[in-house]
Amino acid sequence: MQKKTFNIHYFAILREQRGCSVETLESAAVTAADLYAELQAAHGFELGTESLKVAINDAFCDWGTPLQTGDAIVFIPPVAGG
Amino acid sequence: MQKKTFNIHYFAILREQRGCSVETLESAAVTAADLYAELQAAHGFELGTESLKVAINDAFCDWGTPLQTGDAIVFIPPVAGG
Amino acid sequence: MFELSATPLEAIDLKSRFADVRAGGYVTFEGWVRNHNEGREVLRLEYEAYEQLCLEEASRIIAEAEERFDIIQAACAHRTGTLEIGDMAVWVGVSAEHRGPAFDACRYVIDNVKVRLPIWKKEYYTDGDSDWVNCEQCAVHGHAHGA
Amino acid sequence: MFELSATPLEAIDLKSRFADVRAGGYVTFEGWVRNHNEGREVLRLEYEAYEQLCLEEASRIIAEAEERFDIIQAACAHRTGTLEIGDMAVWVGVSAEHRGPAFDACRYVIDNVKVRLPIWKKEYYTDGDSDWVNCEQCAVHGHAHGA
Repeated sequence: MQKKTFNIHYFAILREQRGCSVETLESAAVTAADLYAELQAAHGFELGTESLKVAINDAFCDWGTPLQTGDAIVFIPPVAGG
Repeated sequence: MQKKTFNIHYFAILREQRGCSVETLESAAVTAADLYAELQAAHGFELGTESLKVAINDAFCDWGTPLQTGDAIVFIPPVAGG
Repeated sequence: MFELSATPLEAIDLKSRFADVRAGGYVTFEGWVRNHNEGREVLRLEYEAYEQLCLEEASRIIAEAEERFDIIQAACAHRTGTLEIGDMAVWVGVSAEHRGPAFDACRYVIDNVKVRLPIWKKEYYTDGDSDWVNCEQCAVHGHAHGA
Repeated sequence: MFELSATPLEAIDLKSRFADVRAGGYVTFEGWVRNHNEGREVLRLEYEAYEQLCLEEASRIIAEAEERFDIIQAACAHRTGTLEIGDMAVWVGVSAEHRGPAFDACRYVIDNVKVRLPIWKKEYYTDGDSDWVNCEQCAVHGHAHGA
């Protein structure tokens, strides 16, 4: 299975649980959902995809969006602006 | 007919049409409506009572309110605050 | 809290009265003098107020707002005298724990201030004419009273 | 117009961008840090923002407001970093010819800013605990994640 390289940015509770703000990793994940499942298994993130949104290259995307190598991916916990 | 003394304050368009801000006059008017009719006849005010409100001693009143000697009376043209 | 001011509202620190650690939302409305009204070019305007009744009626409006909506505080200030284009004619501020009641109460106050306070506005137009606003519609056949 | 600011919004002259001789109504909303939230005593809080997406989504919200309502201009500013009780967390300003659309658009912007901008708030409580707001309800069995 061919691996791609992703840049993953973490914010808020995910940043704290991951222990870093950004990481670059290689993964065989096809979709954003695949990638989150892999990371959740590795780091024990409590939030499921039903509570998150995902952005790829600074745009909101569907969980089923196919990932390209070099993509910047952000998993977005429930927001609380204002 | 017994006359009473009233202090009448004019604002805005009525002040301009009357040519003064306040006057003291004696009148046999029984109600505020009577008094306005008398003043309208004397000074040619264009606004009718249907366009005005009336305040007696700094409180909004009905046109039929009986007047007492010494009352301060204000006829209130359509307002335009804000 | 209501005040009439013969000097610019811009110079008054209206917000400072609102410090309250419970407040989460603060809504303000400012009415500014526009350069036009009903198709006529406005040069400046003058506000005249029946002060005593104004203060009483405004207190009543503010008390109504504080009773009807879940707010912490409401206040209003209104100018009198001569105003130029862009000047602040009226100000309303409302603080609340949550924003919904703050918006609703602010709108309630300004809506009622506009129709209930004994304040009159005379507009001076670029063509040299002038008019007491709202009187023109009431007088028979329109604008005759300004003549 | 939207900006994220790591320094106090109180120090920014947010209103100055709104001078327009056509404007008759100007509505603002300010969100202030309250001393309590959902029954807990708040000491201070921290906002963290995903800046690039924040700027894009906020521009979209402001454009929507300007399209849906008959207004002249809308703007918004949001704090990041550490805020104390009473500090301004968010500001929205809207100018319009008439007040109705100004109120409606201001409310539209703040309602959408709160649910759509990728900004997160961590509350620090007087009892020493802290929580990412909104995450507690999402994580299984409540407050476990803060542990």
